[in-house]
Amino acid sequence: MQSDIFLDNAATTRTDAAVVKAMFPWLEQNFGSPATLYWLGTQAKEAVEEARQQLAELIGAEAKDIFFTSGATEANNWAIKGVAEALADKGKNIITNGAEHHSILKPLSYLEKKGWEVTYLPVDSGGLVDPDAVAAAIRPDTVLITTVHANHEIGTIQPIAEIGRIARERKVAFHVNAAQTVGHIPVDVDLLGADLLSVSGHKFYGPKGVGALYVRRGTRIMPLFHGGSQEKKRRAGTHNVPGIVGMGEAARIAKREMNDEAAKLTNLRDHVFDWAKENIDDIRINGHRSQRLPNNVNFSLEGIEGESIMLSLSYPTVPEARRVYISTGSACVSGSLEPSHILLALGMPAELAHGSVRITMAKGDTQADLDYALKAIAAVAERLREMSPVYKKTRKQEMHGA
Amino acid sequence: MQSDIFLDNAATTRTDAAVVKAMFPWLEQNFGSPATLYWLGTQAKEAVEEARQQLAELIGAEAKDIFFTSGATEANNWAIKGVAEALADKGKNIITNGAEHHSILKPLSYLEKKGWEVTYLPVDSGGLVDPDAVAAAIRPDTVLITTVHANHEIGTIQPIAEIGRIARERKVAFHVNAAQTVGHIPVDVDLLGADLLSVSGHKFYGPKGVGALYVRRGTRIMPLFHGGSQEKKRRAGTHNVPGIVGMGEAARIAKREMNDEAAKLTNLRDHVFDWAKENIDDIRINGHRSQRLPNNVNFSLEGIEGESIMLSLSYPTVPEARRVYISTGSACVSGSLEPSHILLALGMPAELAHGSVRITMAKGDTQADLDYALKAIAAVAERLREMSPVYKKTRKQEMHGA
Amino acid sequence: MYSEKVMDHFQNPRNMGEVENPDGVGEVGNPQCGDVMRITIKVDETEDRIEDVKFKTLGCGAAIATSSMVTELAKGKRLDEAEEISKKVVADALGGLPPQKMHCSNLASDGLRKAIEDYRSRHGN
Amino acid sequence: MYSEKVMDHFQNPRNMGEVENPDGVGEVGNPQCGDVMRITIKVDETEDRIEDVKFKTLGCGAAIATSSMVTELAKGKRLDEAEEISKKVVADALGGLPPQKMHCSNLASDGLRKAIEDYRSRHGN
Ligand SMILES: Cc1ncc(COP(=O)(O)O)c(C=O)c1O
Ligand SMILES: Cc1ncc(COP(=O)(O)O)c(C=O)c1O
Repeated sequence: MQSDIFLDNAATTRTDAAVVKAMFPWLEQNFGSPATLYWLGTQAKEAVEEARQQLAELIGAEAKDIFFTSGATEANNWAIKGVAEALADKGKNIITNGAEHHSILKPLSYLEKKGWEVTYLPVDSGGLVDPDAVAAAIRPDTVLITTVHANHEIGTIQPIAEIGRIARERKVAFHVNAAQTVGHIPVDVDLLGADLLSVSGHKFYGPKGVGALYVRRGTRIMPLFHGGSQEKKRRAGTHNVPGIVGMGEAARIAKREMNDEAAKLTNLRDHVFDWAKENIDDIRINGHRSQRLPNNVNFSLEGIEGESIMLSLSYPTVPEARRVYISTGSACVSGSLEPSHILLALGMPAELAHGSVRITMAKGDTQADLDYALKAIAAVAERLREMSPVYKKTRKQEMHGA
Repeated sequence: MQSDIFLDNAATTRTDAAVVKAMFPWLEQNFGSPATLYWLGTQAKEAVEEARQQLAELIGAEAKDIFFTSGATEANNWAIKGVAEALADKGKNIITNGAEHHSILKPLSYLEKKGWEVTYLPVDSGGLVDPDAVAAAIRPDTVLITTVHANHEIGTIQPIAEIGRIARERKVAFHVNAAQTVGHIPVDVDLLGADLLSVSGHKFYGPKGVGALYVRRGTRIMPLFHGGSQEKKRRAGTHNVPGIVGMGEAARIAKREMNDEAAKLTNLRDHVFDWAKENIDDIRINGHRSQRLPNNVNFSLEGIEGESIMLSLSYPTVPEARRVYISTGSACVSGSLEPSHILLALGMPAELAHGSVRITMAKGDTQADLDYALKAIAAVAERLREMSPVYKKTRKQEMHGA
Repeated sequence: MYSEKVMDHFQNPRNMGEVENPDGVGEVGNPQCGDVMRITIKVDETEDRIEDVKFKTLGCGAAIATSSMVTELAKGKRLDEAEEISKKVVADALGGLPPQKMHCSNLASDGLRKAIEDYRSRHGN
Repeated sequence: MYSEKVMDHFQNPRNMGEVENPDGVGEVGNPQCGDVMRITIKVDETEDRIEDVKFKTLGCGAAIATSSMVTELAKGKRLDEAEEISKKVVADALGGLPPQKMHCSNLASDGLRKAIEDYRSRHGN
């Protein structure tokens, strides 16, 4: 049997073999807590500090400004609630947009219930936030702007540096959710003008359950975890040493491999779009053509629902077929009755959002893998369209977005 | 060279080899996210649900009431802030005691700054909370009682079931921080009367960076992590699959081995106390004699400071000596200028708290290991007392506490 | 997430397609919600029995599997019997459905009833 | 946490003990804070030089190491030179100290100065 083709790397990535190897000694053998002062503890502390340095080098930060968390969800919750609370006396307005990840939007709606006012800027049909709109939205009581670096669904890369400049000029704290970009495309906290930046280990071949929040020196923020004096008393809790070491190793590898990976995947991505447009009827490309993550492909197939595409690909009926894993913005997988709020924020009709297919590639993927997956998708589309009571072949093609 | 003797298992434990083995497949091979519906994801989901079941069986809970977290610090912060917020309209009083872990006390002082009132009950010289005092402290606006199951410093086991009964009767939510007990002594959420109970994976031979909060059905609590719909929307964030699976395996092993471990360590503990009293001058036993964790030994040595004991043991000057790792309540290791607030809460003078030695054993420890460690401690004590300008030998012995 | 039976009916749907010259047609759902089902039936008038039944479905795995199952359950049944096929009957026959799928994607029995209604309205009873 | 030099002085403290019939004694710190240092000196009166110096210390690793280092630095120095041995001089000689240890456990130079003061007060200068 041939191996599976995993094309859902925006959800999570395979932990790199080198990362697993780096983690291993810190589980059973060197299991000390960095908070302890004896030899076993200082070993662990050194390992954690080395990982901090490795991550710092990947994002152009100073190591002392990096605080380890359990993932980007924690980092985002901490950034938003922590800054909101620390600056509550200055004002209660926060600026974001409607196409953010739930780990941004849900903490914000929590704050709304507690009296904060959130400004949700629109995005254009390609998913871009307009920096001028950000500038225009800033009010005297605005204390935080939060913008994703690249969208997890459609891969659109936001004009972060421009927004960062505006934030700096207007003296508003700026948070960037870089869960999808760190380790994949260049991230430099200074060039981006980020005061806070969220990182997720498992999105760049590191382990699950670990992440980080970069907090620029001088940024006021309240802790989310109160307790022991770990992380300079800003994030309590015994360090997840193997996880942190793993993420550090992933950062080290990414710094070395990232640019080649991005170049290769950009080619592969464009090949996938070309093939799909050529060979699949009634397809719409979603997201931005160029301001886009190298590994992200997203299109909608008319007359089909995404979960059935995903399931057909992942449970193929032909015995020797390779399993193909993709994702979709269909309501059936969103955990709610609504399709992806990101796709709807682009102005896409719900039926197209239900029929969206997201392919997010990993560094090891080859064109042969992608070609196999594309043919499988085309075949599944044909089969499901035969089954569809609403699909009428028109052979039209559209680019949804810029 | 002979192996180290690690006697700081209240800080963290060695990840069991079987746990590491159980985690391994979920790093590189089966790296899917349980939130995804394709085959790789459903595999991960099944593994997470099995772990939930394993933990549930260890603590007498229903699996559906268990929510995975990044550790006990998160669980404690979540329990305290989450219940306080959810019940803010009912009242703003919370009852605790002065000998709690920082991950309880610090979230509480954070709430105090925001208008909550916290009642800190005293503990007796053995570290026990008086259930009658809890009953007497309950006010109409009391919404939460939080009590540690066993203290991490002196091992005192609180009369949780009695406090739980009172809380149930008076309809006040009851949170138990069981970070030190789960997997070591019997914990049953129903017998304890706990509405919420915190668990830490790395305290019972599981991995660091994973824990859980038990939330009894019907208990009102606000999430700490808002975002994706993981954990029934109560705790967002991609699951730490290897960590969770590892903690599940640790729970499974603990259920099998715990009782034998406890019996063996209780004997060893009493042997250590006996030997120390017999062979070391001017020693005071700290904590409760019987209501005590099987693996916990704590005593104070007059005229010495704990960090220098700890360092001497962990960096022995004799080349072939085994490193011995212990902990101390001295200010020098607390990360502040104060000695352990737990020891002070017992009414102990600061100088004795500075000279405290905590030995916390693990299941694999043998009497030979402990005897070695004890002799090393006695030798270090003698050497440091020679160096001490205040120590005057009196050969007195005292039991501090009940 | 799905039972083996659901996956079987999803992967190998029974009675997919459209009955030629159907005696009754029932369409339920709405593309904006992601689910549309179209049930077509052929009725043996003398026996008041469903001679043939087919489905076409746009929707998730559960939508397709329930559609397939409904046609299997309905085929050969008398119309009054077929009308008794409820969501629960379909879900049980599939070995259960995830809770969130019980209501949103389990519309096929409604589609069947609509097809029977359509048949009756056309045949004046 | 501690430099190698600190660990060396902690593990192998120099000049531990009490000078017999000391010419000056300086005690600083307080057991409640966890640190007490007692410096005893023997002074060569003709040269105004520290002939011998010893310490006894209750305290953490840094307290012991700084005590040991102070005695090394002081031995043989003229009293006015010895008085110049500041906390910073001691910490630097040890290859640095963790920030939180700089103030709380680095009292040995104060102890030395106190011992010199004591000597001077006894000898009327
Ligand atoms: C853009 C974005 N932000 C945040 C997250 C949450 O990250 P984590 O899984 O580390 O909590 C994700 C992934 O789930 C993401 O894609
Ligand atoms: C009693 C107690 N509560 C909470 C914690 C915190 O646990 P964790 O390290 O999992 O955050 C610890 C250990 O540090 C503890 O001993």
